[in-house]
Amino acid sequence: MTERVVEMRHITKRFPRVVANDDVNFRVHSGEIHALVGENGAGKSTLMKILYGLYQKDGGQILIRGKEIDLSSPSVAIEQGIGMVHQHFMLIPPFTVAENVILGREPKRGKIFNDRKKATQDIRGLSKRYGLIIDPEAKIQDLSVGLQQRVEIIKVLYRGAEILIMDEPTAVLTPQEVEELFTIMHSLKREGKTIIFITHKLKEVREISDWVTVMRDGRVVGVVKTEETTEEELARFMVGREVLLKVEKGPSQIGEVVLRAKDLEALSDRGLPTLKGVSFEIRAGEILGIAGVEGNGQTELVEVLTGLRKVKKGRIVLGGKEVTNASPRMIFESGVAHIPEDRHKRGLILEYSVEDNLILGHHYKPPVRKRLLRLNFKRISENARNLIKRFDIRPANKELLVSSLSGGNQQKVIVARELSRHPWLLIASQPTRGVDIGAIEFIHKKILEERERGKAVLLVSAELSEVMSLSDRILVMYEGRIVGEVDPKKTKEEEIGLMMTGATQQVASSK
Amino acid sequence: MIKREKLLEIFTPLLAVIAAFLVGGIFILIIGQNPIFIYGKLFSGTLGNPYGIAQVLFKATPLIFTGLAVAFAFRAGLFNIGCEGQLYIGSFLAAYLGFTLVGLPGFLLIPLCILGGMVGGALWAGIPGILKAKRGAHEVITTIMMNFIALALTNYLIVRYFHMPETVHTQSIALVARIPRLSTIFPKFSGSPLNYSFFLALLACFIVYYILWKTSLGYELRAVGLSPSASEYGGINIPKSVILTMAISGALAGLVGVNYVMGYKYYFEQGFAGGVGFMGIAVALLGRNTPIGVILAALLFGLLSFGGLIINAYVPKELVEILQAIVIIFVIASSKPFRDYIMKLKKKTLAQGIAGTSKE
Amino acid sequence: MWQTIFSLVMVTQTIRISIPYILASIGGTFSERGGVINIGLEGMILNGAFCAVLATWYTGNAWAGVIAAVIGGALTALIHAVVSIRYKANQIISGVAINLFAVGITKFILKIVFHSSSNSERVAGLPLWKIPIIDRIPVINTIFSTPLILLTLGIIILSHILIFKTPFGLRLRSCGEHPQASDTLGVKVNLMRYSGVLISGALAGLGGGWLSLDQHCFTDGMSGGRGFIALAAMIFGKWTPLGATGAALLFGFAEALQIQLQSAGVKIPTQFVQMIPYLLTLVVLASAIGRAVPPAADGIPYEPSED
Amino acid sequence: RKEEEVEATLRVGLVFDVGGRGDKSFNDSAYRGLEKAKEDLGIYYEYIEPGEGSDRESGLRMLAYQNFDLIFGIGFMFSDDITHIAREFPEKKFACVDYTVQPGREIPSNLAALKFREEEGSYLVGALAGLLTKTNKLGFVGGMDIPLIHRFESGYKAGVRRANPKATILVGYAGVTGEAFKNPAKGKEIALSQYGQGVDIVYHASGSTGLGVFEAAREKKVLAIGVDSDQYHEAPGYILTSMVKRVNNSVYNTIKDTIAGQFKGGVHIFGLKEDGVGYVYDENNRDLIPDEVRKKVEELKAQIIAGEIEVPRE
Ligand SMILES: Nc1ncnc2c1ncn2[C@@H]1O[C@H](COP(=O)(O)OP(=O)(O)OP(=O)(O)O)[C@@H](O)[C@H]1O
Ligand SMILES: Nc1ncnc2c1ncn2[C@@H]1O[C@H](COP(=O)(O)OP(=O)(O)OP(=O)(O)O)[C@@H](O)[C@H]1O
Ligand SMILES: [Mg+2]
Ligand SMILES: [Mg+2]
Repeated sequence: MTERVVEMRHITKRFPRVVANDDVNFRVHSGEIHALVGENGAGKSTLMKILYGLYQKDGGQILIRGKEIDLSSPSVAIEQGIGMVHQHFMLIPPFTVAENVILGREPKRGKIFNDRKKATQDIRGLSKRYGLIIDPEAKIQDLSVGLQQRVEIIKVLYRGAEILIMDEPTAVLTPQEVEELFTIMHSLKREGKTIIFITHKLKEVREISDWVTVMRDGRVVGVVKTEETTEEELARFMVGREVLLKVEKGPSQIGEVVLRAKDLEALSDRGLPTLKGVSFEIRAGEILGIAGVEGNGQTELVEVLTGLRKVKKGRIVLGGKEVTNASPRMIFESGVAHIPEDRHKRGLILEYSVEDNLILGHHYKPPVRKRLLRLNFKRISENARNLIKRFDIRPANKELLVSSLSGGNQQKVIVARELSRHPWLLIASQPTRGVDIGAIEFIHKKILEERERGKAVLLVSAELSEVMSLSDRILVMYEGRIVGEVDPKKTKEEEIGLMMTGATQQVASSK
Repeated sequence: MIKREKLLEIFTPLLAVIAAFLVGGIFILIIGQNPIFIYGKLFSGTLGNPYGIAQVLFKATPLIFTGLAVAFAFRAGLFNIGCEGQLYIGSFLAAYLGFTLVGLPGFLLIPLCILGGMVGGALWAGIPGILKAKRGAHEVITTIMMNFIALALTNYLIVRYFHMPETVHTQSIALVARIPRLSTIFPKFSGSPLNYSFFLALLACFIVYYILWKTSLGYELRAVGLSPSASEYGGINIPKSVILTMAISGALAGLVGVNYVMGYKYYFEQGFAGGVGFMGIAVALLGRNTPIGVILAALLFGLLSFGGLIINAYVPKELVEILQAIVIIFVIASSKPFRDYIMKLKKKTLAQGIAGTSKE
Repeated sequence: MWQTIFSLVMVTQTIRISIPYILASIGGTFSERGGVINIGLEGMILNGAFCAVLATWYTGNAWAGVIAAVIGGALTALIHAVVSIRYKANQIISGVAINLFAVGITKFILKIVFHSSSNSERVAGLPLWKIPIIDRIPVINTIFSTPLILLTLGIIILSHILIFKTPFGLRLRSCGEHPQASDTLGVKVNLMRYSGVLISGALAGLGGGWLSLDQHCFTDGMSGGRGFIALAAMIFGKWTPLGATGAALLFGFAEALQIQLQSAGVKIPTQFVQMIPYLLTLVVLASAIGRAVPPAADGIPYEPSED
Repeated sequence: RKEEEVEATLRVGLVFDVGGRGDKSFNDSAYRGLEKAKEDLGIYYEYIEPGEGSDRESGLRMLAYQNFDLIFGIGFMFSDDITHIAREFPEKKFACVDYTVQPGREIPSNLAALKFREEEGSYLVGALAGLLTKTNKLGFVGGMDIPLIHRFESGYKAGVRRANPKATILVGYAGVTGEAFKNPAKGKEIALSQYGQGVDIVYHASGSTGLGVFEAAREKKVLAIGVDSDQYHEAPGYILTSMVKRVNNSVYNTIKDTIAGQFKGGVHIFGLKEDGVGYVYDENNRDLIPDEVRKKVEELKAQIIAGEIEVPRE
């Protein structure tokens, strides 16, 4: 029988607004791949950050290889052979791979200087042993997300970790890269490493893990052996009720072309071409889904369409009006609403109240504004009261800072504001990212309502199942191009998944 | 609990100020004086008689303008370190209009001169604004550089063209352009140059409050200050609001000239401001970047500044500069322990079980 | 005229004027590479200058002054460090307060010790080293005969090595770019930031020591805005010691040029000549070369984890 | 403290110029006058060092409110304020060093305007430098670029030209703000640059900045000329002479006159004639100045006193 390498007992962790871990017991045995699953905010990352010494527990005990350890800082964890690949990469973009890897544990030459040569050699050695091919001299900012993740893993191995914590490592990978990652994980396991693997994708749990711990609301609600369970059972565990993720979609009337994009080309923030000639149309009454692995130009496409990024080439015509490189305000004036992918960065002013956030974008014109630039406060609170009720925003207090709302309710604020504009075209980007199941259902319902009212919707999501269930038509994006158009009713997820990796190209059939 | 937070927020700076005075007391002891005696002098000399009060208000007036300028820019996410330069250019322009347009009647000339001060400041602040908006040059450095350039430029104008013989000031502005002193209606204030620009300063505070919190423009500027990317998403033109913010901030700084040129000396004098622009940064911060706070902080600094003169006979007046620095340091350093304390309170209430129900 | 402008005198003068700029801007580089903005360089220069004179006055030995300058600058920086690292206060405001504090405290003690509001007594200075052959080579002889210039030369090279070739530098830079990442690798972010700020104070203080020891006296407010120029040099030099040195030399040259133009009787009014360094900075900041990217986490207090 | 105040023959208040006590030139000269008056005449005094602009007026007013009998303002920047305050407090006496007379402004009878002809003293040290230069190159270092300092410059230049038409004069100003009077590092660099170009004597009118000029002179082992006070002791052996402006005497004499009840308002001019300005010639620098040179300079002095030479002020 294998050793119990990690044992966390009665762990409690409180944050000012929530109890993130509530009397959690969690144990892992050596040499296993142990999946940790649960909804957003269930407390998975918190638990792992405690194990890595980043957070300090408010109560409980941690035993590593049977010995109680006070994990007061990551250094202690590293000493104990624990390594962590974070959900948000902890890499320093302007540094090289080698610099990132050796940071904090630099090989020295003459007791003073960094020994670059040795660092490079060490990394090459690790690369070879685990199949993690990488150029040690490359700068992080020039690497793809998948390669960056490799660096994270090498960082951990370089420190001699025996226990690897991987927080949602697959969320940002292409299916291809996921496969590569799994191969690496298998080879790590063969070398005797223990892996704790956090994911939202139950398929992956099935594929790679030996054991599963399920968390809900800060508590552990189940520990099961992977081969003795099913995806359905895990889902039930996670949510606490039977889940029906099927969306009820009514019929709709396809109408005029609302938006026409032609040969769009644009550069990324770093000045590299990311849109390489994208063309499509959206008609009234349809939901056009854009599927693709993140980082293939979807973000830039949405920004270009909403005026947040300039195009190098191409044209955008909205309801017969040219809006190429128009300002966000002009595009909004032409009847476009936008649910942005990053609600913290774009969608909300976190230090503004709910009611103030509910006027962002139409704060400058009547009826919100009166004469002499004066704001119409009566109107603003009326608007807030209305939307809070209609969109069930909780708590129903318009004066709260929006930052104090839960992610799901923050997203509802954005959806409420954008839909209250009565747009012709709704551009929804990752509309349900990081929100709980209740809110997901609600937002899906609202998007479908727009479609039934004869509005056009452009839906961009990394969640293939979301795109599949909502869209009338799906465009697949890969490396800044549209590589195919499919009918979700007639296509299997696997097929689209394959297209997302660029494996198959399909000529857009509808044109 | 909300109440306790509010109370704490008011009392923390107050405690910091008191603590700063205690530390200042140590300096007084070091030079062998009695802190109680010195502080007694300081307060009785400033607040103990009408003239002292008037002097404190007079000293506070320019600080309100510059503090307001810094606070306004800060609210919109910009750091205006260049008030000093802006106020010189603004004041010069105000004076220039005042002594060239001598034929005009007062009801025209006074507003024109005030406008001149604002325009001068706005132009000088607008340059860093444009450099930031168009070229991404950091305003902290550019405004500092603009200070040096403003000093050199006004010196050039004075020394080469506009100075009265043997002096470093311009000729006087027209009689009708002069702003009356308050001592004309409150004889008790006589001797103090306190003038109506003090009310202009209060009015400016109100207008800034109004713009920031009551208008769509203020909504936009504050939004840019809090989150440029969300503001861009919300259709706000960021470059435009950066330039506008700097211009308004500079215009506020330029109003210092109204107090000095139109209300006190009646001419522009090289180097008259003596660091009022830099002090504005401290005033703004101490006032938590709110107009009311700026007024209170300006009064405190005005008190210290005039008080320095009063205790000059007993202790080096630099004690006051040290005191001001300590006040700033204590006030900014105390906000973190204050936040921590609030967090702890919240966590404690959570632990007591009230929390379980509040989740989502 | 051009002959005098580009003479050897100009070269040595440029070097001499640049010394405080070089030291303070390298200091700023250390601080900001670690993620702490340092507007307080000006005050650290001033305090360094004063401590140098004070220590030299009491000991009679200028080397004691040099050490005191370093310590004085570092202690001033410690205030900035505690306020902005420990208490996570606004770093720009803290710097402004530091500058104010330095003006006040130096004058305060000046009055107590030297009974003067403007100058200290004259103190000993550092000896000039005479090295036989080198002594005859112009420019080089100035460098090698002036101990602090030589020291500065060493500091430039050492700083470059320290920042770019050693574990310390790697860690320091990582804290200025992405302190969370550093923290997860066991790098003590606060420790690194403290060291960065303290080094910046020590170097700025040394720059002040050069100012006052070269004059053999302290004069009220003798830093005269040099800290701000150093800040600009640091940015212009893209937060690298060598770059900062280059920029500092450029500003020094602009000033030396300004002195030369004045005495050459050039018809440009002094005021405009005086503006040259500042205008140059503006032009640089607005132009393509000036668009350097600061360390990503520069000026952002690091909140270790949860709270 | 109170006791000496009560027993004092006269209570004198004084407000310094920027730089304040200890500047080793202008302000210190005024301070010496005060000290001497205290010793010789038994006065009581207090002084104030103003910070920013409006402190000058407040300082004067504060002293006027308290029971001081005679109040000094040191520096031309006081001219306006002291005129107003003298009018406000007609029972008190005031005196202002470097008072600026403005057309159309009457000087109150209780205000003594003490004016110096710096250009005359500068003329003489200029002549001295012109006669003694071996390189025919001379330097001038000014503090802030303002009319008052221009006066030193123009007197100096005129003196040099008169004594040595072949000499060229290099001029440098330290800056354009008040800081320019306290930037010795800049002063040293300007002087070094001038010495580097062959200048062998530099005259400065730049407050503390001049201390840097002296350092340069020491380093280059050449000569400099001090200003306001006798600055010999700042760099013994390297100070050719100093253009002294006897502020101390004017302060002392004003106090003395007041005690004697002979205070006189209005303009008092201190030029060479009144021995208000001059150059230092004593045991310290006697060896540096040959007798025939001294004789020539004295001749010029006599000519100025006689009104035969008009020294330019701008
Ligand atoms: N996380 C896990 N990884 C691997 N095996 C596990 C894990 N959890 C339980 N098991 C297996 O289940 C069996 C019992 O597990 P374990 O010893 O952790 O529970 P336990 O005996 O109930 O412990 P305790 O008595 O301390 O509560 C063992 O054979 C162990 O290998
Ligand atoms: N630093 C923090 N401060 C305050 N609250 C926090 C902090 N970190 C996490 N939380 C809160 O603790 C709860 C658990 O968060 P955690 O990140 O552990 O969830 P998770 O299970 O990893 O979710 P996800 O699937 O979205 O990654 C959430 O309600 C979250 O908002
Ligand atoms: Mg997640
Ligand atoms: Mg997580």
